[in-house]
Amino acid sequence: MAATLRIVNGKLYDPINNIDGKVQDICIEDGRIVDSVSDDATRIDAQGMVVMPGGVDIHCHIAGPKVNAARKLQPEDHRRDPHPGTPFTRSGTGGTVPSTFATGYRYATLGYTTAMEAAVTPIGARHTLEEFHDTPIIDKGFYVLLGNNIFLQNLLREGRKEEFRQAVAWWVNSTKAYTVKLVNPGGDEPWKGKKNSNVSNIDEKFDGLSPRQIIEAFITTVNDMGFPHPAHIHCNNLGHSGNYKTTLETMRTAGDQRAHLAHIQFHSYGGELGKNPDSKAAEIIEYVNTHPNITCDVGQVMFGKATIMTADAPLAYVLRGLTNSKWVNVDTECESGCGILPFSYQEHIYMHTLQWAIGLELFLMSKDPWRVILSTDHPNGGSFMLYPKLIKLLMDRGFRQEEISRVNQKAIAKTALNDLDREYTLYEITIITRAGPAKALGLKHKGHLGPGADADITIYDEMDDKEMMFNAPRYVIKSGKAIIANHEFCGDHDGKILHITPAYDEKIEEVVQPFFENYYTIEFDNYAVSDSYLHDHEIVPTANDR
Amino acid sequence: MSLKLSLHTKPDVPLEADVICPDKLNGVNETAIAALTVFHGNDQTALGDFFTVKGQCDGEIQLEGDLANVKHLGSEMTIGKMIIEGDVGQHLGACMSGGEIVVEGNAHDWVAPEMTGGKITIKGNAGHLIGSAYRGSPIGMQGGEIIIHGDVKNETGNTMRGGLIAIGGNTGDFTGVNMLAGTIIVLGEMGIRNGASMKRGTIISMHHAPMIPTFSYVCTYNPTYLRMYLSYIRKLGMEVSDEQINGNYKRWIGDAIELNKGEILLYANE
Amino acid sequence: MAETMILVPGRSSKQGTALNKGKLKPEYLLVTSTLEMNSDDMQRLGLEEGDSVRLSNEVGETVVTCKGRKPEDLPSGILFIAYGPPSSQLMDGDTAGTGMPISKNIEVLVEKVTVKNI
Amino acid sequence: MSENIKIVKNATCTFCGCVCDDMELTVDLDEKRIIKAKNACVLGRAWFAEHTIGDWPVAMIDGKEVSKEEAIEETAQTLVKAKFPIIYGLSDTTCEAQRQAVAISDIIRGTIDTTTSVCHGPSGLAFQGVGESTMSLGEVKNRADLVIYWGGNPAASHPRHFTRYTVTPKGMFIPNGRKDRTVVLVDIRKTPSAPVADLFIQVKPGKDFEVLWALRALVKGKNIDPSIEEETGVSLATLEDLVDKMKNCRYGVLFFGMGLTMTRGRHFNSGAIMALTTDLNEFTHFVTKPVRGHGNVTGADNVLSWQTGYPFGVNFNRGYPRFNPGEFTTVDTLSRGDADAAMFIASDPASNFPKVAIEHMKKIPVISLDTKQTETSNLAHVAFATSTYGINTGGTVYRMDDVPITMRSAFDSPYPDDEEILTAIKKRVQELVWAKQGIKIAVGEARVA
Repeated sequence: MAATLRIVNGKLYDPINNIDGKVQDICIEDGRIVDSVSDDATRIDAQGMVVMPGGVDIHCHIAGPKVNAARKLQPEDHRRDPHPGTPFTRSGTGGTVPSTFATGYRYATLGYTTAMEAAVTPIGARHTLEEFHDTPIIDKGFYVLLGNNIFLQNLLREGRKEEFRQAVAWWVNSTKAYTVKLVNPGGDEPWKGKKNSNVSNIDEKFDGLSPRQIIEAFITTVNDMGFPHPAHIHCNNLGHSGNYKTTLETMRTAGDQRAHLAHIQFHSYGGELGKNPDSKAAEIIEYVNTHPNITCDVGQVMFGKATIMTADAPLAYVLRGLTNSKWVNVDTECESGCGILPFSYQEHIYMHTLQWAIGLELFLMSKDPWRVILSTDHPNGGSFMLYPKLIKLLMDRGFRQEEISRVNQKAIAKTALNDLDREYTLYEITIITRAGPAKALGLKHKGHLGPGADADITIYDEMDDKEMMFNAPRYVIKSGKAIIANHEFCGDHDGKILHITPAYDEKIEEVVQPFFENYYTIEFDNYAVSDSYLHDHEIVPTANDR
Repeated sequence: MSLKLSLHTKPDVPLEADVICPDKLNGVNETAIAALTVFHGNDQTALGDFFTVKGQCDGEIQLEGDLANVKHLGSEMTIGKMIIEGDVGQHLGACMSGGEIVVEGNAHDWVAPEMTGGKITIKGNAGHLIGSAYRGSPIGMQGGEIIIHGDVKNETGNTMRGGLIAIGGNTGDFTGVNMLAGTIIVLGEMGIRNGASMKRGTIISMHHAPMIPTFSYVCTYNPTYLRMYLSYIRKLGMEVSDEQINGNYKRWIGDAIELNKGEILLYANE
Repeated sequence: MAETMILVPGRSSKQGTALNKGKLKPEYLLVTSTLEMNSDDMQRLGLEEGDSVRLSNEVGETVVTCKGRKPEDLPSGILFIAYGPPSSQLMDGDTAGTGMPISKNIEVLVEKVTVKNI
Repeated sequence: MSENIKIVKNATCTFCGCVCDDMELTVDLDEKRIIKAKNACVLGRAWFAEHTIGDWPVAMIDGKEVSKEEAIEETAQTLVKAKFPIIYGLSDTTCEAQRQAVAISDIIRGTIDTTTSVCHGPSGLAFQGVGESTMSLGEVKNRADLVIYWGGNPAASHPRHFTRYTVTPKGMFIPNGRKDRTVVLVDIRKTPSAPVADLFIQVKPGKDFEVLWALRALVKGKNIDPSIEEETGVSLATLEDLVDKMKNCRYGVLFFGMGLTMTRGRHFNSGAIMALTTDLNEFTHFVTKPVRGHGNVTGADNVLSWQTGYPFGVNFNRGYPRFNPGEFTTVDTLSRGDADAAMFIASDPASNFPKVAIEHMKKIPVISLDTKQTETSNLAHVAFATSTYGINTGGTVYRMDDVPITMRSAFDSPYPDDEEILTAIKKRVQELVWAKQGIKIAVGEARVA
């Protein structure tokens, strides 16, 4: 494929540039979209087709130690879903936790070209980057887990705010991360050190420090340092009845500072702890609607197989008690941990239907698609391979009604789903799958088709059945190179690592190092990940870099 | 008229022939059958390179030759009958849900793993993991019958949830391990650690067997329902005596670590 | 005189250091062909330190040199040897659907070799 | 000793799965050898001292010296011609080399397996059955007040396991180190590891499963008959005391070795340990970990898992990965006579596999890559001599607890490293396979080129 390309006759959906279905050419040169190319550029005729920026997944679990543990755990899931190679591409296995190659290729077959791994322990960063190197096509980055980092918590306890800020920046640099991730902040120590207990509310102090203090410190620090994407927060009490109060309190803690709330569907439950929940989607989305500083992704549940895979280890243990399935827990020294178990969402089960319905309520009651982003928290709510079906649920009210009629009606009765007539437009879908996440991530070259943008482009045949349409793009172009043409792989691409390098004072290493020598089992000098693991990469500037 | 497949060339390396299955061959003519794909190791080749094809499949396939290195025969089978004169390789009748397979010789490991229905008879011996789950799967055999006249090895009926496995000879270790439900009858002797982790289901043996510490002896009794099973397998040609049919059995229950609702019945008049 | 005993091949630190010199070097060959045996058992079998013994089972046989261990360190009826070519001779290839051959707790017949093999 | 001395700090020892990364190596650059390895254990000292530059050829075919290129060509031709080629070993090389090896298997539609299958492969199977509560080693250092070793002898196989990670170190919640911990050793004989333990429990050979099962029952409050002592050699009182210790500790860990995986019961023995650990989490925080042998066997598990979805014993005959231990694992593919060509990387199956497997190896073309001459390289059709990971190369290795570490090279070797040889083989087999299939693809278009 030549370095120059012209896509003609396609209907463009490019919300960042306010283009809603207009037929217009796109010109590509050296991996970017440009104003014009010479007449001898290769042409793709997109007559009758829809042209969109490549999809951007803001929250998924696709690489790193916990993902690989989940792969090892489930040969039965892989056996049923082999991913054969082609002359251009490597083979692999699918299922809810695909192998690295299958992950990259399968994202491409949906028209997605960027995905962010949402939870990586710092000590697992090197592993994650190794897997990224074997995850083709897509550009990718990860969020580093710092919310339960013992050293950082000690600094907060001692009120050493400036050192905290420097240490956060050091850790982000040392791991090549994209932003900071908090998961059940403050919950690790009760889990590991207090015989498997957990924090139960945002103001419960453990050793003098509450989740709220941790959340506030990270939100503020990340905003001060101008990270392109704010602190990415998995709230306390995930999955528990009545947790919507925690979620609201977490959002209030942000004040008017930017914060991203992950998979809010799992955090929008009313009712009493220990009893069946009801929906508080309206309360949660109302707060989001009225607070432009907040972005979120939904974490939609889709019926069928899933894999629970979370740094929220106590939650995984609770679920293990419900399913009695094989269960993995991994404690990571000084930093975090994770829990993994196979899971299945079933239509007849009240809780599962309620979760499914709450996700849809959140989408359908959202007033600002730019800030309520499509995700399934892959593979926790279901595989990313179910995005096309989710899109159809949002775009096609008739289909939605059919699906509603098949599920647990008691759960549906606890939601407003039957009253929600809204159908997403293609323009809005483009926002929640492309433009919105790119904007929330601060990726200025992604999520749009204007000159200067990365030439990550998906071309779909326009079809009435939106699931079919989004399942099989006719062309996928990554960095200006055709990867899929006429539904078949015609090339390969490594994709690049997206990361940030916030400035920090190197003196902070002298503060961190003694802690390492006492409490880590890896040498301080061997801890930071070297640039050799980056391969092709892009440093996304922070506001302070600019 | 039935279809006859005779092995004319012995494979050098394992031959995967999951295409040999009534579902896939019914009504297909000789030339077309000979052209169907088999995998000789990594070499994608034609069935006719190894088999002489005669006749047409109207629900029945006869196979002959040394098929000890031919795998996946009758995989996913739902209907019809396969008669195999000789030994057969791994994964015979894997995941089958219907139909019948008869093997005159011996079978290898993984006979009918994750089977949900149908019937397999092996006149000789078979290997490990008969009627079991594949690694990682939460459920093994769910229905159907596996009748083996000879001996088998370890993990017979691993994670079985339904159906009948009858073994004429001895079994190896961990017979009925992780069993969820279903019935295993062993006319010979069992190895060690039988029924470990079993939740429900019944394991019957005509001999004394070592018990793991989490099984407890309940009583010696004369289970009437057992007569039906034993008479049935005698009808299939297995050596069951009147004494065994009418006899007393020691009843052990376990695994106490799990639900303690599984049972192991050992013939008491031995 | 012959007796059936349980052979436990395993790792030893001596083996570990010898390994680094090279597996074809005399040190390694010596370590992997030295059999540790309960000293009471040795006495009963009429064995002395450095005697050759033949270990055999239905898989194969091997001749190794024996070395005594105090009864409190090595129970009667148990033999220890560092993994290596001699122990391989006694391992069965059936892995029972696991990939792992039974490599420890191998039942072997132990007999003194009266005529030394040259 | 020459004047040309270099000190390498924080180097990594890859002799065993401890993968200690605190070595201080004194390197004589003229003599190309490590003359001192500060912080190393007895095994580590031998590892660093003995990996000097050898005098055998880089490549040999049938025992005759050939150029590297000729050997690569012969290897590629052999592998592409085979219908059931197997690749095995990989536990003593870098992840970077392992990635190339998996790629070769994918391209030639072969089978790839690692030494895991004859080490903790059964624990991998058990993991797939019951899962596992586990940890990084630092959690043991910082938190564990009860440390149990079962069926392993770290004093001989992993000398620094006790001192660096599990028994003696002081940790965050273990301020007094050894004094704050209770250490238990369970084995069939009093091994050199026994003196470190507060409590040694001797089990009759082959009765580990019964003992573990009895412990599980006691943890769950079920009765166990006192006859357990006669069967297993361990009294009910001893078991009850151990259960009491386990339930009442703050953070407990069960390490286990090949005394479980290599004996009758195999994966069910490992599974019993994992299930016991899970059971104990009803009462307190409990974790478990197989003690892995080779320096990067854990990396091999990881690389295979991320590239194929399966940790070992992976077959690509049908153009995609399949997993079935007992079918695609190396002892089986050799013992049954399935394999018609084999490439062994950084391992020596000809000296420790079952006899029947070794006999088959002698009948088929074998390719070997190793740093030293071995029984395997002796019988190989093509033998490559390669440099030593962690001594002559950098690259990534995974500690037994899945923590990845970047190695530091001490001195250059005239021998190529495994990654270089494997990358060249990969490129050539890809060309040959495409030629065979009549596919024309420009280099750079496809990932594998």
